[in-house]
Amino acid sequence: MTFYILRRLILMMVTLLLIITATFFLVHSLPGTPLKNEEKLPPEIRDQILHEYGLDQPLYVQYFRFMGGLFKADLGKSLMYDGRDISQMLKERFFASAFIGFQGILIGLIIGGGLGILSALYQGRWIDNFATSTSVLGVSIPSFVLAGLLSFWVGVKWGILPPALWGSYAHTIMPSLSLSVAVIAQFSRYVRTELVEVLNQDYIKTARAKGLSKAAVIWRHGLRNALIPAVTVLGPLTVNILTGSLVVEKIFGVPGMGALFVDSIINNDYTAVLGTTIFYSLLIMISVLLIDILYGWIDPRIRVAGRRGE
Amino acid sequence: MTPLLTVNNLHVSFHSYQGEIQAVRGIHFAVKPGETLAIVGESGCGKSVTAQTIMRLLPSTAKIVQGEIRYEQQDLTQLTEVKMESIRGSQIAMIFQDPMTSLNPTMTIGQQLMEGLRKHLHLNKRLAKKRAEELLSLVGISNPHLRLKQYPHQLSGGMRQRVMIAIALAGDPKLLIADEPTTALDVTIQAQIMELLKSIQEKMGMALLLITHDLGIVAEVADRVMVMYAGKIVEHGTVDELFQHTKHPYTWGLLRSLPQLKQSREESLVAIPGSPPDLLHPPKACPYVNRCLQAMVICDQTPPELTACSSTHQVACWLEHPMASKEHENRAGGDE
Amino acid sequence: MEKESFQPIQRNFLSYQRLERKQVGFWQDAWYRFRSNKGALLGAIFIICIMFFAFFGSSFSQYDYYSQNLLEVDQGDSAQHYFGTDSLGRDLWARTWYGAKISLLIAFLAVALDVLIGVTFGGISGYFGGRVDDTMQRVIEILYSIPNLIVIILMLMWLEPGIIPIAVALSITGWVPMARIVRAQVLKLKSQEFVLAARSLGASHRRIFIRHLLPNTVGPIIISVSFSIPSAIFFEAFLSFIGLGLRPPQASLGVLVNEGYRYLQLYPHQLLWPALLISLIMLGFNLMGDGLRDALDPKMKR
Amino acid sequence: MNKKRLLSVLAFVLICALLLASCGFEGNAIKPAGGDNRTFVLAESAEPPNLDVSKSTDEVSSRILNNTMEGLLRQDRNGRPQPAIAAQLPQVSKDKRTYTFTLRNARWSDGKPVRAQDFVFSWLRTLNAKTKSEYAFILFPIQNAEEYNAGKVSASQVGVKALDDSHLQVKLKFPTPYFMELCSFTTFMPQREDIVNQYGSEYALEANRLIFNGPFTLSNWEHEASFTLKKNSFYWDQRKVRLDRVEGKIIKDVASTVNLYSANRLDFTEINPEFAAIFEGKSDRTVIKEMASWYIEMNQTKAFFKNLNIRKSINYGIDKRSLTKRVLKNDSVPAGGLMPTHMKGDEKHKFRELSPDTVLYDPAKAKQLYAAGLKELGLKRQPDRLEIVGDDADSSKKQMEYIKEQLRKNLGLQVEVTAIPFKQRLQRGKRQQFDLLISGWNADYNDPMTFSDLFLSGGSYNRGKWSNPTYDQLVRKSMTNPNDQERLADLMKAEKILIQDAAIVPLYYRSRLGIKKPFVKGIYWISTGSSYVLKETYLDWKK
Repeated sequence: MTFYILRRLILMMVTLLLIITATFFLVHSLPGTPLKNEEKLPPEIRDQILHEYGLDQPLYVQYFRFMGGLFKADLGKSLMYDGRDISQMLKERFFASAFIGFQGILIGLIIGGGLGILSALYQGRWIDNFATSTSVLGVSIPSFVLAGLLSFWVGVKWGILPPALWGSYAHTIMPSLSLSVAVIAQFSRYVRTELVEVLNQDYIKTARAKGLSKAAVIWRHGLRNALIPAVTVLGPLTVNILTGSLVVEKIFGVPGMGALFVDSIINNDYTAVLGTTIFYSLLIMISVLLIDILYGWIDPRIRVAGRRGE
Repeated sequence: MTPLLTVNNLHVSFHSYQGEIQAVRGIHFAVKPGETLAIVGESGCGKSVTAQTIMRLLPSTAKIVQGEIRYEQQDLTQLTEVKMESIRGSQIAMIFQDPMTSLNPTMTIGQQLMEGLRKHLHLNKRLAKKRAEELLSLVGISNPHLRLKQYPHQLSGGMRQRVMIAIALAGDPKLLIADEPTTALDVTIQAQIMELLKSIQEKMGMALLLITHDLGIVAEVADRVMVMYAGKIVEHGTVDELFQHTKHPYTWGLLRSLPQLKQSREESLVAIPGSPPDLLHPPKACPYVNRCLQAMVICDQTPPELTACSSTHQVACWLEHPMASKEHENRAGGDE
Repeated sequence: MEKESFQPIQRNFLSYQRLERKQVGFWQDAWYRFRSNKGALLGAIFIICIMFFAFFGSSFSQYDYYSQNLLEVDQGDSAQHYFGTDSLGRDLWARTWYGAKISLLIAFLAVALDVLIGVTFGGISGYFGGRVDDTMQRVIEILYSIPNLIVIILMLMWLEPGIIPIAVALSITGWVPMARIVRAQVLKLKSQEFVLAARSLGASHRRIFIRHLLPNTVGPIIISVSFSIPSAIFFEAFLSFIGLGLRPPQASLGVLVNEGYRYLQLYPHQLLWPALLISLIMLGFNLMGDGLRDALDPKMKR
Repeated sequence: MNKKRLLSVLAFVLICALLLASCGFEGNAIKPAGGDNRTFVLAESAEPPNLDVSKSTDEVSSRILNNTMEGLLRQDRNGRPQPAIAAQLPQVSKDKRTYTFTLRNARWSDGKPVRAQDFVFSWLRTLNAKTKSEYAFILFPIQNAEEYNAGKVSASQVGVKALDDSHLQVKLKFPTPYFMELCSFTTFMPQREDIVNQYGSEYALEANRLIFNGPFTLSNWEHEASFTLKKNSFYWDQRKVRLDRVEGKIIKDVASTVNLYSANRLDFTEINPEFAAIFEGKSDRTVIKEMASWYIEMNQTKAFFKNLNIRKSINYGIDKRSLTKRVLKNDSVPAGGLMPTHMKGDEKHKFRELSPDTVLYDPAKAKQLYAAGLKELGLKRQPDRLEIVGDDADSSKKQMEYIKEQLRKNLGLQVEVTAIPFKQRLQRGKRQQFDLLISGWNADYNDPMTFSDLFLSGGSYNRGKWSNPTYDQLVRKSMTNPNDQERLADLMKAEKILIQDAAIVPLYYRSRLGIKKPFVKGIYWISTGSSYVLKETYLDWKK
């Protein structure tokens, strides 16, 4: 197991290095400079400022300098928000994104899991149809349309929740809800398929033959086995939440990572783009790794096999 | 002796996108306490469905169209789910074909064994554990204490089937249904498992309903045999009657396809040509007519009734009709 | 009862061989299954209708997607303009169907690229196995952990706007799942008898791959495609929302939704039609995908 | 399975939701977002990158600085510079090259006096190349400023000097008629040396790493979320300040901003024209006049656009009135020239009043000119794949779509629309990678020169590479001409040449739209339109 994790960590490092390198050269090849007043700056002064930033040096020099900083855990300073520490910015922004994202996933998992279980248990009945339709509709409505409608409908027409902005817990509900819809849709489909498959397994019959009640069978034998593989969708779901958050954060004015990323690309803020990319990649890789470890931990088949392989 | 279980005129159908599949089409039989009844037939003949119907473990696409299953004065087809749960495991238990998939991969052997014990015997955890160890010893598993903590995938196939038997025995049932208990196992293990079943049956005095397609096992273990074909019983009798005085051409065909030790090299195994009828549109007449070498005109017109040849032997075949030619009786000797 | 009834039936030996049950081939069976799945059928009908209108819808109206009439802006539905007009007085019927066409084109193109790269990559990786597979798997693992959104946005900043750049950007990471599926399938198949037989008969790698392996991976590929198309459409819409993508007045459904979203409070119909259409396309493909999976994936057979 | 029915029900629900969403907002009685008349809540669409006087270039930080800081002079409601930290307007020497300011007894928000040295420090800091200021060039009219910035002379040689704590003397390179306008610009505001040194690289990055001398102080700054201004009790003119608090909410999506406004959670915000129709005819609607000119540059390094008739035909072939009225819908003014309507002319008149422009649009003439142009060029038809390049903002895309359609309809000229991100557009312009380029220029100060010098031959903003010696001569002369009268006449003449020679196709003088609650009074914008002034703003709301 330790060997496995070590191997994965090494691969992660290699991956990260490749991502950073690719992103570095990609952002530096974007047209224009990171200067904010680029339109009005006379060319001589522009060149002089670029020189002060060290942006006039050959790319490979800049690359090695950046990598050097990285080894000292220094992501550098933002060019767009000049002087601000990228790591500091990421720290500040991450909280908001993580909060609505985590809450969104949680809502999605609970509702989606519930719907999936219900529709698997009542296959072909109205609740199944309802859940299936909801999930299909859920994946069919673009999140920005949904977020927009929520903001207008719940925020303005009903006036229950603030239509946008950040500050109190109430502000987090609608962004999380908007994000959760896709999770609900995907997770309920997944749980349904998985649970239907598990419920068709022989060991479910064995359990039933023991005289256990339906509820006990589903709870002890069905759900457990259905939810173990469901852990694997958490990875893609996290990625999805990231994608969704870009738009949702913009619509609800959440001071999160998504906004930072889009802005930094548009403004050619090389260090910020690299910082967010590294952060996103790490986030995804670590969550995938954690999920794999978690999966191995909760599934005895893999757990024991892993031990044997040691 | 009053029968433990009586099945009367049982019809079971499945729904599929193509229509209704009539898997079991009116069968009658009875199981007496302590005896071993074997049901044999090709796959798809309805024998497993019959077993599952008795346990009321049919998939949701299946339904009991008519008939009754009487167990100790109760009609199992009419019982509520809760009542049925108290019968499963404690009165009637079942073991399944594939020990590889019949055990929950994410629970330890102990957990799975103790579930039944706690449900039916209302044992506390400590007692349940003790009993579980006893059961494992009973089915011939050494080191039961250690095994309880293991997961199914850490055991061999034979071991798993032993565990399955132990699980089935947990509630001290009066009837054990074994659905092809040895099919998925190695030949050497098969014999061990059958021996185990037999010895436990004697020890605990329970009835055994053995479902198999292996006539060899039947000959060794069963008291009586029932041959099913296309959802119907075609022949029913004691082991001796069936093996020595085979009446139905299908039973005969099954026997001929069985390899025998005394068989000489020149004699090849004879498979029954053709395949069973489509139960979506079951034939009105004898279902075996298209594969039967002795088929007569009437066989394709009117279904044969199950008629008694002796007090224990019944067969559903027009050849038994007095008007049929008796040539075929010679072949029972097997030296055609 | 008559004596004749008990005469043996006269028949030749061949009739014994007659198979009682009608034998259905894999594809025929799949088609049965698919046809009996009402949701899937509904999905397919949606898609066919939408594709029909996307490619021929403009001929039902005298307007084209680009002509502006500033005297007829922001109109509601009428006999002239079935879906009304937009803020530049362009006919929304024409624009919506044109948008659907562009969205579908982008999705088809992106998915075609996915399939092309995915099948080649996954096929080679699975077929040759060993070192080759190991190396190629690492590549896939690496690509898998790159946040695709970042790559796509960066690529689009880098490329010119247009249909092909979007499709290319979408398929840069999009082919990875396809490669995984194909590889798994090929791995499973290559050890099966018919492949071993072909190989022992001296068939070339290419022949084995194209004639024996590929046809058997078609099922999973089709399923995957039916889910990739809506996600490509979705992604394109998403990109339009952040303002990246096409060359106006070219419009995809995403562009139209984005435009309509701004007029939501006053002219909801400008959002309604493209949003509805996008939802219907997704719905159609998802329903059809579910149906195809049930029909083609033997694991799901019940 | 009744999946079908269910789906149709759900689709119906979706439609209903959309339809219902369209209804108006009855039921929300208007009231201040802050709850009372003491707090003003507004929205900004971006996070200010920093609030460093030397480095600030964007509008949001300029707005915060304009309300928390004060320079020597401050623009009044009519755009005229009025004494602020300076006790009165400066004394100007005969040669119009030396300005002497007398400072009033003003204080910083920590109670320390605002001294002439604070201005000297601030300006020199901006000019220091190490500061990397992107607006240093605005100080270049000062003697030796440009040289110091380029590292050619030392700081002491720059023409700004504190005579004592309350007297500041500025020497200019040339007579600069708009120097007083500049003095209200954010880059000309003072900074405190001790504060700058105390925080070093962290200076101006957080609310508590700054010091203020304006009507408000920045009391709180949640990055990407909000900022709060509080009344500055040390402000010299604090009797006029009527608001206790100003809350700025940072939110990027305009639709959400409008939602917040409708839900009484904002008192003021800017909006995009798409949302203007919602407030059509309502008192909420506010027009913010920018001093900005938008035009099309034509790539005259290509033979096709080198031809005068072709260039003219494009001008005649685009209906600018429809563009502003029906496409932009933001009260922008259709343009016939370069100088925006409220650009200063002489002391009494606007530039446009003295030299009115004519908005050209004549499809018939356009066709004629176009045909003539083709003939002169010996072409049967237009070159293939002509590109019109512009920003990828929604309104910019729409503009380009409109222009494309106009050219197709009126000239039969086919162009492709290339909407690209701002930075990319700049690069394309710089490298002449376009045929038609939508460009705009926002005035830095209220003087025609801010526009005129754009089109000098070889100038870096002259992306179409138009060149006219007479124009060059007129503009260059005006740069140093102390004779205001003659200078203005020259610049007017230059503008005429620019249009006659079809250097550009003028489109419009831009305005922006805002919405503000009817009870918001006394708010005004500085002449370039980039910032509001909240000094005298008050809320007049009664239950």
